[in-house]
Amino acid sequence: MKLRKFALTASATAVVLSSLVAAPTVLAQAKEQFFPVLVYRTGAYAPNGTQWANGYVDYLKLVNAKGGINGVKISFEECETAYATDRGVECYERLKGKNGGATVFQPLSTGVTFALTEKAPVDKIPLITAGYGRSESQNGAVFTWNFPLLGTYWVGAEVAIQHIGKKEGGVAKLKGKKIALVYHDSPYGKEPIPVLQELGKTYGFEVQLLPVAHPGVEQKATWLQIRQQKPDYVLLWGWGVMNSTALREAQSTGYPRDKMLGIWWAGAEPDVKDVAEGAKGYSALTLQHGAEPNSKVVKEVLEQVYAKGQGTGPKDEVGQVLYMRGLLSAMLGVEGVRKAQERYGKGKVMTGEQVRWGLENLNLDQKTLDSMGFAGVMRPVQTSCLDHMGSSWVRVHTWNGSKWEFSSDWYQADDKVLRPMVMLASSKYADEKKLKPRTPEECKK
Amino acid sequence: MGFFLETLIGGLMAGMLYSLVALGFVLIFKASGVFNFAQGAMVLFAALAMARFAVWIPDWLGIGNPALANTLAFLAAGALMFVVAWLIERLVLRHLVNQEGATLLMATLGIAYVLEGVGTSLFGSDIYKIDVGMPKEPVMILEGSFEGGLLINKEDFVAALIAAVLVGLLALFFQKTATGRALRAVADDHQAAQSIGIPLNRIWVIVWCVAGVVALVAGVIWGSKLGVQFSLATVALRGLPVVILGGLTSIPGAIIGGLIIGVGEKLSEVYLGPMIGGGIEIWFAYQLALVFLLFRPQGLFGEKIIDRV
Amino acid sequence: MLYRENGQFKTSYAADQQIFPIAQDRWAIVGLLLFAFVGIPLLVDEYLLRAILIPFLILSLAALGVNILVGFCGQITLGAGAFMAVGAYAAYNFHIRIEGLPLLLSFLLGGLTAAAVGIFFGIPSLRVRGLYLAVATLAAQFFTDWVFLRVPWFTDNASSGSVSVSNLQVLGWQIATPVDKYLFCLGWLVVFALLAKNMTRSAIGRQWMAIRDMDVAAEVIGIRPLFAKLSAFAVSSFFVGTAGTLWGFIHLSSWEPAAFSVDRSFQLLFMVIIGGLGSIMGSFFGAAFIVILPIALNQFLPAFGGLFGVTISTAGVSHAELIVFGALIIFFLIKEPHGIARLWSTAKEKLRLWPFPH
Amino acid sequence: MSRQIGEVILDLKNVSLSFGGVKALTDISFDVREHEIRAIIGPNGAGKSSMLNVINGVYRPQQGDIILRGRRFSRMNPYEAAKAGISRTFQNIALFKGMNVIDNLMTGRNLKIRSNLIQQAFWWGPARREELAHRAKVEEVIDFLEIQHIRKTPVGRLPYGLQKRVDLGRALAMEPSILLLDEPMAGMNVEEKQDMCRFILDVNDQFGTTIVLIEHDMAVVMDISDRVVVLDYGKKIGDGAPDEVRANPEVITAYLGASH
Repeated sequence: MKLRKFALTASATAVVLSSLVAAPTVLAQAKEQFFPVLVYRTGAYAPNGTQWANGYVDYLKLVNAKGGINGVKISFEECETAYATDRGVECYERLKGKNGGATVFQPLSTGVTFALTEKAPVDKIPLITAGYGRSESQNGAVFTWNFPLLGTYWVGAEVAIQHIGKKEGGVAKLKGKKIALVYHDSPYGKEPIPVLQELGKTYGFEVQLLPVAHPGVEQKATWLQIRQQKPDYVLLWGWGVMNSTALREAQSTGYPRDKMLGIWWAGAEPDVKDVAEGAKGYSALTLQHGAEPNSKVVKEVLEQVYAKGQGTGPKDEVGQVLYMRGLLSAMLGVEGVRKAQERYGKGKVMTGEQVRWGLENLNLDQKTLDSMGFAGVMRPVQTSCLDHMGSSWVRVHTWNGSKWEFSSDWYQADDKVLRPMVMLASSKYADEKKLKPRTPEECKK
Repeated sequence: MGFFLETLIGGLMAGMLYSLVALGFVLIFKASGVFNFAQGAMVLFAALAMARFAVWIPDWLGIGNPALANTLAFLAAGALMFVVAWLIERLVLRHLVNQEGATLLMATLGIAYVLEGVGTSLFGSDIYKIDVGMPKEPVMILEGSFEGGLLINKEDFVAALIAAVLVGLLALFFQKTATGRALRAVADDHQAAQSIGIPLNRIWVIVWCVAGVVALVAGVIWGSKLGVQFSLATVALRGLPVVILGGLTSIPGAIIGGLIIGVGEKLSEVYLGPMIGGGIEIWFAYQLALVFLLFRPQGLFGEKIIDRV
Repeated sequence: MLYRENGQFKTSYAADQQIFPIAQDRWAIVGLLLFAFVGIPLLVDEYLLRAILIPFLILSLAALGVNILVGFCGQITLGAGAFMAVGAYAAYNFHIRIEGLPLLLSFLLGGLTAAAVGIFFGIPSLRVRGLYLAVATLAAQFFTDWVFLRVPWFTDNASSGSVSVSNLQVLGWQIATPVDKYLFCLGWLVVFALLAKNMTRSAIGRQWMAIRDMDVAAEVIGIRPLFAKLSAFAVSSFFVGTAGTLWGFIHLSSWEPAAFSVDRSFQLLFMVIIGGLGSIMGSFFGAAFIVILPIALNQFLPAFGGLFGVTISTAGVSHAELIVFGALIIFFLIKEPHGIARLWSTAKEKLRLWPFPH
Repeated sequence: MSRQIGEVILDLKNVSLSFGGVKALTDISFDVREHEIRAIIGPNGAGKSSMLNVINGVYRPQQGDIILRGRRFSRMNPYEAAKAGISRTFQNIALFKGMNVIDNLMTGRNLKIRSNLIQQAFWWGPARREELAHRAKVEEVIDFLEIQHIRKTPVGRLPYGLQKRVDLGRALAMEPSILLLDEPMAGMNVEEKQDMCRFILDVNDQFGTTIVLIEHDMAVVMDISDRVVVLDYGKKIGDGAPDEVRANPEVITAYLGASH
């Protein structure tokens, strides 16, 4: 009997287990570059996550519509993380080996990024975290697989202070001012704090920290405090419903919206559209791009993807801020592959390790970008083995009650301020993990 | 002083909304002994329905008048909540009569998941707007008495008023109508109520319907304040300390408890928060409830439990 | 026909008090353990290990802890996630602050800290019970969420509030590959499951069950509710706490308080309800069910939709997951309130009599 | 009977108990002698169960003293009572429904267990030895009550009469010196009642256990008890040997009188 029972149990287990892994691997042999897509289309952060995911997937579809990356078609698969770290890790594990191996992961969650930072080096899969993730991972010598392309939270914080300084008529005028940071109480929200405190010491302004608990729908007390303390500016570092709630509370406590400045994750349509007039005058940083419905790449997406009925999301959201962020993120990944092909063979499927080389040697100049349809959307990016960020251009846009409009010139983060902090934090990380940073020689390999 | 009053008023108004959520808990617990964890999901579901119907109904019927559209949407959402209540009784509760409290609690957690799933599949998981014309801008009063005046949030004020009216209506319903009396009888003793011919199943449907309407009103108010999206379901967690404080079986308890929790958490966040890092209001509400519990295990107005051997 | 206890006469009380009094069961368990320790590492790929088996093992341990409190002692908790967090963060602090402290010891100290905190938050159980207690435990949940976010000392002043560990070594054994991690968790779980079983079949377990079934009568017999309840809280929190350390150190290796949120607490409670309250075996069933269900749905639903030519979007799958999950919970509560463990033992009863129906 | 009735071991003095203003017991005094069978009778609501609950500390009287073997307690608590050797059964059977018969009886041995939690967790040394020793003891009780065939049955599945017997068994497993029985024969048929009577007398006879008994069945009470206390509306209206009580006019009007 024991045998039979055992056999039964074992075979039943085997069926369940194999069905969990098996199915799609069969298709893997085709010559396709596999892009896993970690998304969150449900849960508290879905309104924001969905737009990003749509942009990401649409761009991959666009590349395929245009013939792939030098003829290599892209395959992709979505996995729902619900913005939860453990589910993100499960998705990562599930997708990393699929369809011939994942090209690059973009988790769109700082928490998941922290967890994957430990795993990516083992699996040799690069991690692109455009505009989020660990700020010190800019240092490619230590964080060899992380790519916080286009900007980190520290860049955001530094530029935010630059912008406020400019509005005040010079950073010297910041002395004695009070700047409140209303932030999402998570690694994401805490990232800017060290930079703000550092700058506060330098310029002599006071930083007031006001954490908001997940998911951010309860902010009455926070805004009462703001009303009491009357900070000169409020930096909003929220995500999802926290942003619109903050704006509503600002409206109902009468805090002037034009004294509020959001990070680029707090400056998209879902954050303001329902507050509409109430959010008028509110500004947010941009990760270079804003809402770009008129850009060439968006037109291409509409023509080549949506016109054929293959669009991922609603057509009228194409070109919105977070959509563009997703699209740009996908583009960066694709360009990493393209660059890698230059070295390892055009028209071939690249491994994660090869793509890392591509991402480390990314050099998108304005001409290339313009030709890809990104004219006016973004500025050149050039990465290196030691600089995994590539550029730190930031603009500010302002909500006029019905749409976002750019309201500032280009800023660039002050490397003199950030570089030492990045080096310090990354070397602390290297010490903890007993990592030996890469030397310039190793980079050349 | 002005600021203290502002905080106090803000807390009272937030508390009134908590009472509204707590009321949903109390209604159902009183009549059926079910601790309804799905109350938050019901709020979400109702608000989603309301928000979407307010857009769909004008499309279907070609109605231009927003007030009329809102009214119709409210009625449609209300009807939908009745259906939900009926289904819950039919498919779930009927089969769990006389089970332990813990089992019923788990069942409502299951209901919560189903409602969240069905709600977001039917109505979408984007962020939606309920615009019932709530005033958004604040007003200042007593500017002569306090420096800077007292800022009153009109939206909160209106919301608190609506909540207060609803609470009043429910109290009347329970005291004055035959159905209300039957509900109270059921609450006091299931078997006795059944033996004098009160149909338990119907009573349960009614009480879940009432809770559905309460959820709808809460959903409209919160949805209009915050936008309708997934996080609305978490308002249930804000209502829990309230019922614990007020007592699971007491309607006045839900009201007073809501006010105490509302004021307590706002004052603590504003005055205590900055000293210890902020963001304390959620756990403070729970700790406050817990401290009360240690002195009065049945809550402020709950019925005393005596062990019989 | 082979599953019979005929002829296996017990000649001593010791033999009668074994964990598996039926010989076939003993053999099955030996086989299962062999398979788990030897077979699985040889057969199974990395994804299964990392995404399913390791979480399953760790959550089983946590579910075991929750079951001790809820299933055996009858004290409902909605704050299990909090004790996982306490375990994980306490172990983290022992690990980084005491140079050269063996990892195993950090883990155990993490568990002990969780036990101490568990006792503290168990105090209300002496005054309140049932639903009131359930809500009281939520206080622990939200409080620990806050503490680990807000008090930088606990996270070694990490600016982001996220902590990470690496280079784990136990007695010279480097725990790096998924197989290492799996074996470590498995070993840990086997030991602790045995301890749990022993406790539940000796005096302390009977005290817990007595308190659960009829607390007044228990007191009359000379069981002190204070000791019984608080010891259940302590043991439960210890188990849950060490599960938390494993979850943080072994599974995630980098975590933030959100890893132990109230959702986790609910999840653990579901595990014991679905698996079977008051059953050691049930904790495993429940954990397996809850770990595998969403992943399986995730994989099957699109394929299933494909059969009918329907593409089910990612969002659709997640919504369906919620619905199926909720519906299954309700289904279990209605059809089998004692969980999968009861189904299992009914099946075994049937098997014992098979092929004769009575 | 061979047993020898001894000194007073339990003495209640002027006990009063009320619940939120409702008086359950008013100024009640009586004593219990070693080895005797002492019955408490009275109509429904007379306060009989409350009396037992006061003796073993489930209820705390507002006034009065309990003197147990010369020690004065103004209020008992159940744990102290159990340690002092008082055990009891319950009117509405308070067995542990989730456990089988053996485990229910084993809980009765709880106070005698010396090993600690850690030892039990490892099933090691003293814990294991103790477990076996107590199991042997419990088996004696099982034999005594003739319930061998149901040892491993969950008590929830047992018929009422057997549950009552297991309830008694759990109390006996404590090896009490004083046994409080709350309506041990309520709801039983004649045969079951006879069995139960036999067990009570045997316990009293073989182990010398003092028994305090509440019972409705007058015939049984008058048959087996040595002395009887009569309560009515929380007051004591009679006390003495069965025959004396039977002759007490106040008792006849209040209690026996009620039956005609």
